[in-house]
Amino acid sequence: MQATFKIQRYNPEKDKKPYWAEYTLEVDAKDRILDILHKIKWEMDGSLSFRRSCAHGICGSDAMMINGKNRLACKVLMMDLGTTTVTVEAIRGLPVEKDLIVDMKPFFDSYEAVMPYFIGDAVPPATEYIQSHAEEKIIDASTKCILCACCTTSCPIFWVNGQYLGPAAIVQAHRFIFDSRDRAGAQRLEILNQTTGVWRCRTAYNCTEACPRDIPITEIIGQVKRALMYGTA
Amino acid sequence: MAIKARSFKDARSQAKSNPELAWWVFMRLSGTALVVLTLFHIFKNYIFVDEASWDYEKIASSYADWWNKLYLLALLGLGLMHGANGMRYIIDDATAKNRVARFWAKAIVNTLIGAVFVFGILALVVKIPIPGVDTP
Amino acid sequence: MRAHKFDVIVVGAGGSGLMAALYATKNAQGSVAVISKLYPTRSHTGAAQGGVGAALGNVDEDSWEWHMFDTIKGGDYLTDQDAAEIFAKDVIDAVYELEHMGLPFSRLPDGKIAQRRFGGHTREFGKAPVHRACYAADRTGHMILQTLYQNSIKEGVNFFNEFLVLDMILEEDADGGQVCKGVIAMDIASGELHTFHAKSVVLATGGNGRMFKVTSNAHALTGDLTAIAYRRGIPLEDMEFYQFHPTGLYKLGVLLTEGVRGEGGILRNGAGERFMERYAPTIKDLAPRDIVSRSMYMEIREGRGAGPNKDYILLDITHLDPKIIEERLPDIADFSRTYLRVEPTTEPVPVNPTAHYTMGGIPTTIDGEVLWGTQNNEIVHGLYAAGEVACVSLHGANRLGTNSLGDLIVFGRRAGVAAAKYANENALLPITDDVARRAEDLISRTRNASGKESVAKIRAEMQQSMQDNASVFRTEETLSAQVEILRGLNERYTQIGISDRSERFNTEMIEAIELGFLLDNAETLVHSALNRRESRGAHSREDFTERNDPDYLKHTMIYRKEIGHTEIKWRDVVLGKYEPKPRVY
Amino acid sequence: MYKGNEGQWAFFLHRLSGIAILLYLILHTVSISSVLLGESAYGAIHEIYKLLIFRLGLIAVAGAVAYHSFNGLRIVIMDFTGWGVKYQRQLWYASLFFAGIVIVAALAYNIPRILGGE
Repeated sequence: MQATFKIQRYNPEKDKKPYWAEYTLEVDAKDRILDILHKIKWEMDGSLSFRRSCAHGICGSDAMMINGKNRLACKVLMMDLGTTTVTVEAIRGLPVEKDLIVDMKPFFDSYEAVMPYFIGDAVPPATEYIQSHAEEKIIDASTKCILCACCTTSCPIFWVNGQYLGPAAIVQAHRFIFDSRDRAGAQRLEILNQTTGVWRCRTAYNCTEACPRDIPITEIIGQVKRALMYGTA
Repeated sequence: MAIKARSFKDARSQAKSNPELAWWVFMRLSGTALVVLTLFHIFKNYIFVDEASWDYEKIASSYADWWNKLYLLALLGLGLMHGANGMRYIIDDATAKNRVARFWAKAIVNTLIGAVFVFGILALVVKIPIPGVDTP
Repeated sequence: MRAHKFDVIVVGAGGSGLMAALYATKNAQGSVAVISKLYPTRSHTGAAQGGVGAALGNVDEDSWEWHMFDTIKGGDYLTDQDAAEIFAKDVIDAVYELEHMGLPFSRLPDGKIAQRRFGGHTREFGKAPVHRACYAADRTGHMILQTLYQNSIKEGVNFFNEFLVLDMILEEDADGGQVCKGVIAMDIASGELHTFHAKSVVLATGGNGRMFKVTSNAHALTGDLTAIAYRRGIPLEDMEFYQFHPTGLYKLGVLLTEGVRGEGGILRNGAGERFMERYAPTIKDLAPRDIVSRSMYMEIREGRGAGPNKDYILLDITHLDPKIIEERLPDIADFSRTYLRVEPTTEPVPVNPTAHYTMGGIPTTIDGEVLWGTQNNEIVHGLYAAGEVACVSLHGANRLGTNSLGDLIVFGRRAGVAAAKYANENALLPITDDVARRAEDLISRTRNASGKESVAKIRAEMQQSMQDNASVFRTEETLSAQVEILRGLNERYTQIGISDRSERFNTEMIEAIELGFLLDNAETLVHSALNRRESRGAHSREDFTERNDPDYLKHTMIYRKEIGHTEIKWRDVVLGKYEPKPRVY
Repeated sequence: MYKGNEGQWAFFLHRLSGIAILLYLILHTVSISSVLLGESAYGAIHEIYKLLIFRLGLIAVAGAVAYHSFNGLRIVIMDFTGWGVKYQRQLWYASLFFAGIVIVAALAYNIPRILGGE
């Protein structure tokens, strides 16, 4: 079948502002959007720029806004969209560097701000820490995060207020706060107990719906909020 | 006061005086109270009663009732505080990149709300003469 | 042009690169930096699924000696036994260390790290499959990558993300040896070249699977540093041994972990038969990958494939408890649903072998020191390699499942420690002003390329022809044909044209440069394979179907003479307590 | 426009209605409290309540208050309990339903008043 791709293009070296470029090409219903972007790049316009690597939804490189929603281009097939007109834009809230490539630095800065690393006992056990199935399950979802930024850049608060740490950073903090082996949960909670932290969340659920790893992000942010409210973690 | 800590050190030094959690809880508690207070107020004074009928005399009479005074005081106080904090969230979001704009926006909004609050309290505290009862 | 000076430079930010960087940071007196083509969390270690094998003995009785034996036998006795011994012992501690770094392993009911069965891992030297693979659901690699990156942040490792390495600063030293003084890289965001001047360099850039059409490898895996080393006169070892993972999603090649079979999944042909019973009667579906992949192709060739064209095999997990699938194999189930619209709990999943892992690479000693000759004392001073880019040689002619992740943490750590020690003991050597000349030429030549040939077309032809002529089954005829095809493609590569002349994020130019790297990798594979007239491990010659120990129990060391022309030397295999025997399962 | 689902619109509407309510609250407090200034001042200000546009606007304000109230309860449920999040969609439709009832009541009482020219 034939499809029309409208892609937002922008190269600051020569364009004053972003513009829409249109490409019409033959596609298959089972094509990934990434496959089609590659086809455009390889056969129609080599200058089209986007990030990609693993092409099966595990590296988190190719987050973009496809038909108005944040997704990984490699995890959406043509047939998922139910239309042959496809718009592709860069994810929102981060500065566009070129075409679909955005500056990820602010995103990773927020990630680093939540102490996203394990702090265990001063003297670890001789073999492994013991952890029960129940304890393991609490952080199961948040450990799935691939830092693709689909969630953070779908958040209406983040669009206007880049100081909000954003859902991805909170998910990463959750992964440690609720890890039975970790000892620095209280410090992380303090970081999230700020105006730039969980209290900026307005439960719009865009993050949960955008997550390509099906992490219940709003629920996870809610758990952090309740940990702060009720003083438990 | 908005905290903009981007590192644990910043957070530590600023989080102690952070009223954010308190405001968060306040919004939910006051919100729940306001649901009852406002909806009752609207039904009693607007939907079931013609808004246009609220002339001076009727207002003055209703202000003579102490229970009503208390009710309106709670509605006014909670409503304005709830609204003022809501506006703070909105201003913080809208002016994340501009500290000057944030300062002025907050100054203007808070002054306005403060003035309205004072005016509203005065109307509740000062005795309003009821025509035909207090005045001939 | 910008210049940086560090004590230790690590190229690549996957499992081995981050492990090396962490240990270099802990041990070096000076500064350490990591240069990566991608953001570290995008590295392909993150796509590894099934587990990391270590003889913890949490489920079954186990011993590091059994693990060592399995590794050597799995490698068809081309494995260096000193490396295998260090590996099997050290990987146990390395797994505990990862757990202490916070890695969220799946657990047993008693709270210990869970372990599952995996191909080729056995108890008592081949008697029965053993639970050895420590796993975090089916995202073990993802968790290793995340955990190592998290710890890199904790330790304050310096990162240069999205920098494409184009060349090494490699010089001859006074006594005829070689010395590495750093690398030249391009900042992808700005197009600017940077010189990274260092006392020691660790290469950890992973594999080259993109030379094949159907691969589990990321688009980024274009064998950059193997090609650069090869161009600069460093030999590549055992490049003919390329592993095809049995279970890639039909047509797409997306990996479905061997852990699926470890949890009880069964391979069936078009008639529904469990055909592995015929090929490996003892351990059946859990035979090593080379054997399973070959068996699958045999079934298809003999007309017993599944599907309308009888061109795939079925991976059946419909008999497993759906709860186990959701808990232990959630991503696998998701891939099957997303890409094939197959519900794995109720229907078998169409799979085919997919190009997965190169056993070969840059030859190193057990401390990661890179060799320029065939002897252990012929090392490039200050240059180290670890992970898939390197060839220790731990994996020999065929890698066992889970040993790649073990390799990363064990030999990544050893390379990091050795590189730091070298940096502590040696001064920063001077470099000349023209060190970036080669890289500058490469960039300007590629950016301004205005020929008629298309990069995408050449790449597609290379991938298709490599798949046809040099994948699971090989003959003199197909390999010789492929040598000529590659020469032709290399010729056309000099005539490419690109349209994007911009500086920033010029991904079109990067893809063109990467194609050059891939062509070189393909050349080493095909020439090495043509030269090895026997079948061993993943290298299966239909014209020489037997293993030939008297002539070929040795490592290939391939050197480039000029494009399309190579010289092959040999390197001895380190033998030891496990004598080469026929490999039956 | 980002094609978010119920949650996004719930949030946008909540914010919008919040601003509208605060503005009206300020106006309402000032107008009512003008009783302080005496009967004629109050009467003059109160004239605007008789304008058609104002009377229609009041219905909208009542609707905004009702939406903000019920969606606010939805937020409270979501934030204070673990289960609210799972039913956020249903809760939103419920809050729209209850807000709808208030709007219908406001319309039912006010349209006859407006048409009757009271």
